[in-house]
Amino acid sequence: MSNISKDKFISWIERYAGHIADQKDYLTELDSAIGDADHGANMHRGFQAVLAKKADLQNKDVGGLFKIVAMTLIQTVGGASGALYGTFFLQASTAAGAKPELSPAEFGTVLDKGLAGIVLRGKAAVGDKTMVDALQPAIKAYKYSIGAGEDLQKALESATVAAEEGLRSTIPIVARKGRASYLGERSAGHADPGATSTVLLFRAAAETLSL
Amino acid sequence: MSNISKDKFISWIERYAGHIADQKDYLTELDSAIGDADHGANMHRGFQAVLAKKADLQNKDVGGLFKIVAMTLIQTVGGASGALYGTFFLQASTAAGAKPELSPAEFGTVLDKGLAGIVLRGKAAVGDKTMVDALQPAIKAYKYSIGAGEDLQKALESATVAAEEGLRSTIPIVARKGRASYLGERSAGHADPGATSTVLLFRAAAETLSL
Amino acid sequence: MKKLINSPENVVLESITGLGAAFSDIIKVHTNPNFITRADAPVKGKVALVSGGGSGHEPMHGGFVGRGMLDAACPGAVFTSPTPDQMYEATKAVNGGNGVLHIVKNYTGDVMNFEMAADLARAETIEVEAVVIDDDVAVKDSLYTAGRRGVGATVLAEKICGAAAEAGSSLKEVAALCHKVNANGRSMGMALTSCTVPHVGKPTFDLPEDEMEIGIGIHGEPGRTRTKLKSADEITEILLGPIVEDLPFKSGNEVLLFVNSMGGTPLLELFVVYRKAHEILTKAGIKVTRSLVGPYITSLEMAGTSITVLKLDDELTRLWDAPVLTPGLRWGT
Amino acid sequence: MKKLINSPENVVLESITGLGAAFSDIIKVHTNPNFITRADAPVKGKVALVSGGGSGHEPMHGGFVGRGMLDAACPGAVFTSPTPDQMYEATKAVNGGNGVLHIVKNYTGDVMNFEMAADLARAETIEVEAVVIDDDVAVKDSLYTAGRRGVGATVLAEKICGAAAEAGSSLKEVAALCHKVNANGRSMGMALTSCTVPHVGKPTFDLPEDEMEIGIGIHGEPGRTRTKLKSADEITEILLGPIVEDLPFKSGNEVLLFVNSMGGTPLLELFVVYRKAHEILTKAGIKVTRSLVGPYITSLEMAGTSITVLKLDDELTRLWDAPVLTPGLRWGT
Ligand SMILES: Nc1ncnc2c1ncn2[C@@H]1O[C@H](COP(=O)(O)OP(=O)(O)O)[C@@H](O)[C@H]1O
Ligand SMILES: Nc1ncnc2c1ncn2[C@@H]1O[C@H](COP(=O)(O)OP(=O)(O)O)[C@@H](O)[C@H]1O
Ligand SMILES: [Mg+2]
Ligand SMILES: [Mg+2]
Ligand SMILES: [Mg+2]
Ligand SMILES: [Mg+2]
Repeated sequence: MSNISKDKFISWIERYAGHIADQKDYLTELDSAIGDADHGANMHRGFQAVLAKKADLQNKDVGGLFKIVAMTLIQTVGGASGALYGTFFLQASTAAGAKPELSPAEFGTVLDKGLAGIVLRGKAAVGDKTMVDALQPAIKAYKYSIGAGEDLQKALESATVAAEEGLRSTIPIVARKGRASYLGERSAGHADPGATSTVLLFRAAAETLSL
Repeated sequence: MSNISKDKFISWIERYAGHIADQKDYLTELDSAIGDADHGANMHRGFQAVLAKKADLQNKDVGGLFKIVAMTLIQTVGGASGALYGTFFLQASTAAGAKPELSPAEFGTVLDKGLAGIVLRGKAAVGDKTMVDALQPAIKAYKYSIGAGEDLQKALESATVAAEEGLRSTIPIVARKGRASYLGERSAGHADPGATSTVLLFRAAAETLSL
Repeated sequence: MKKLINSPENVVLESITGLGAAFSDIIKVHTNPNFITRADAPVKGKVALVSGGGSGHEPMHGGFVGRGMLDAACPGAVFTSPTPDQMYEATKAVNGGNGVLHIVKNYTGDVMNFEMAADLARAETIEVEAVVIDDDVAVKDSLYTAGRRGVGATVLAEKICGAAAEAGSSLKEVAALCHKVNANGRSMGMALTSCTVPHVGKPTFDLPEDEMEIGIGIHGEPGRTRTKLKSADEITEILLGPIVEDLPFKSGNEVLLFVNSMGGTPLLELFVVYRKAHEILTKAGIKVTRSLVGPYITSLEMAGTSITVLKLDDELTRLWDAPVLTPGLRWGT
Repeated sequence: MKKLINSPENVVLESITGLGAAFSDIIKVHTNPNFITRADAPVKGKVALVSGGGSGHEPMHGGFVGRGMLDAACPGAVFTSPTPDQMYEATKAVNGGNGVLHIVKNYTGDVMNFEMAADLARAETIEVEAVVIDDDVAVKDSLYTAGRRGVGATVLAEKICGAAAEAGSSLKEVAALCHKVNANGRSMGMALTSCTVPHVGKPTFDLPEDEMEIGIGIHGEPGRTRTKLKSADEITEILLGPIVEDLPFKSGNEVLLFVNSMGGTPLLELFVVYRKAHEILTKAGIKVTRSLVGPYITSLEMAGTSITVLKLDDELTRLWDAPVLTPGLRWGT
């Protein structure tokens, strides 16, 4: 099965930045209901800053690429999502190291390390109504599919489907982490903004990494 | 022609308090357009306080009666109207003196003195878009009618008509006195609140003094 | 109407009662008639300063009572000037034997009610001087009209004259100083929204989402003109232009720049306006040596701002810097 | 959206620029990354205090930088916690050699970003302690949740810890004091209206004319419950009840009573609330010995109020009374 080149990862990030730009207002709307109405603006600010670094992204290995994404998000997003997505890419960068490309299996490990970083920072578990509810099942599905010998595209698609299911599962939940937890019962009945932006991350991957 | 007894003057004040209560919101609405939205509340506060003194009003001569009205308005109304209507009744009280009743002609002089007090305090002339625009012509009409030998009721009615004309004349005027003057051109096209409450004063007189 | 009140009738009394409870070390609240005095009034031998006006402008005036500023303030009903008996009783209560200065904002009602109070006090041989503040350049001045309104310069006059009185100046001197502040201060204001007088229950005027009022006073009244909404920088130019022209303020002048919130405009926005005002004056060679930024003379919850510029000299600067201890302004002590 | 701004993107930078211009004698504004320090920072040998959070809460935190309070404040985007590089640079800029205390309001984003900054600073051998403030009784506390929000007690902690640092306390002592303030302070807030985040352009939530939100935080988020509008006295009871029960405050306690405006509520109304709160506490035998009333920790132009009660002892009272010289709080100097 063919590897994922650094250029593919760049298209992934660019595509994700595009999805965020398109969904910016929707993400903020979700955050208005159970948060503080800034998730869309936060993510958009961060990924526009990443795009502005396109030049630097080019001449880097995969680890270096993720490192730039991580530092840019950490320094421009703020809020919970800045620290969390920043940590995700920081851990991913360490895991990817100086490689020019990653095998689908290696990419699974990289995603795992990213998730571990988020959990370490945010101490959220599945069911707390956070991005973890989408991220964890998505990575699980991806690794299962690769392990079962399915091709990359298939694996990324099942990851996206799992992320979407994870997102839907956040709707009825009473939040235990993040701002939404302050609402108590009132947080139930709304989709989690961060879980929604996580779905977009995998959708962008399925649209770019295997082509 | 029969004189106006102190009791008639009491009914006049009570009737006026009633008209103010009925028109309170309307007066405030007029003041919202070219002032600060308090003329109705100001006048109502003052005349409710006067009504509360009904007991004292009873055992006074005409001068003493007007004196209580004056002091009560001065101490409870505030704003321009408190000082002005207060001064009006204060001067009227001096002019009326310790009489138990007034002849229609004497009442004309009393009104004149009241007007003089308002002009001395407020320095407004007819055409400045103030209560003077209604008060001055009303008193003029009253005195003319009495001088022409018409009866009290007729005189009070023509005074009311003159006051109403005076009120209408304030509509197109650009105010030169009071808060409305701050609006410059924008004050044109609105009736003056104080001139409106002055019309009610004469309407109440026509409804009470001659019966 | 959404307000934290119990009833329109009681809001003023309940509010000054709260003020008195919160600052019992600085002020004393007297009721019927309502007035607020320094806790240590009367101060023997000191010229006393009395001001007042309608309520709804807080912290002005009650919040400016205390050492180095006012000796007494008389709160009227919301946006309605107080009654003569309030100023009369306040004047008697704070008279320290060297005369009392009435600082009056130029509104017909305020002027007339203060005049009546002064007459009553003088009848009891209390020496009373009155100075009328009229610094609002939005109103064309003229002998035949009520003239300009008293707005932002009132706050500066109360602080500066209070310092002079504290330092022992005579009634004539403090009155002259008050005229000097009024003569060297100019203001102009604007509104993004109207405000709701409690006993009216609805906004004094309606303002569409995309319009603003320029040249407003402090009683929720509409302004001189209504225009399309503009950027903070453009609005700052619109307000500052007429102010600078009117005095006029010239290159080389040292000034105090006072950017005021009408009540509903948060500090985040107010400092955006201050930034531009400071930039414009500096570019014109006018040196901003003192500043005041915040809600000091307000119109209830109205969103908007007013700018006041006061030309300073050594005397005014020294008196501005002098210690002041009031609920609303405090430094040096 | 009606705001005195030029663009949502520039509002924070333009606002802190204005703040710096108005108070250049007290503070210094640094940009990219954005942070505000004391004009005389770093103060050799003094423990430095750094706080920060989203913008839109002014005067907190930038308005609390100065002698006797914060050494630095880091303003994030509106309602968005600042980024680690801001706190990291601020920490380095104010480090006087005796350690730096991070005062952090308990919001996931704030906590995580401050943690990352602390890691970076410690990597450069700067001694950093962090204390998380979580005084909001509207949120049920639990090990499995994000816990309570940090609200009104933050202002009191910054003032009191700033005084201790000024007096020469060690990092351990100042951190312990900060925990003490947090342990003895409780708050609860309510909203009459929502507020509009500049880059969103419309109110965060809609609130009907006859309803209010109880148990809100300071980010324009909806509260725990929505109920029919009530009188100021009833609302004061609704807020104060849970506060008094939670600590609990007992008869004989001496307390500081802090009645805060969320931004859009004018002082006239705020003192009506203060009056009732003071009355309720006094009736319960709880002695109000210190007060703070005004807009100190706000949510843009939101109309509403929050009440904070802090149990005092001689140490806290003495440190509260100590001189403070900042744009937003000033006395004794
Ligand atoms: N402890 C946590 N662990 C994982 N994700 C979290 C945690 N807290 C919040 N989040 C995620 O962050 C999202 C909110 O991000 P954002 O609105 O940008 O930041 P903030 O909440 O600081 O305003 C939430 O929807 C949630 O998915
Ligand atoms: N200088 C004046 N002379 C005569 N009447 C005046 C003068 N100034 C104001 N008025 C009258 O007072 C009325 C306003 O009264 P009111 O609203 O109760 O007081 P205020 O203007 O202080 O709010 C105006 O409509 C006008 O008729
Ligand atoms: Mg958010
Ligand atoms: Mg009026
Ligand atoms: Mg009035
Ligand atoms: Mg946020």
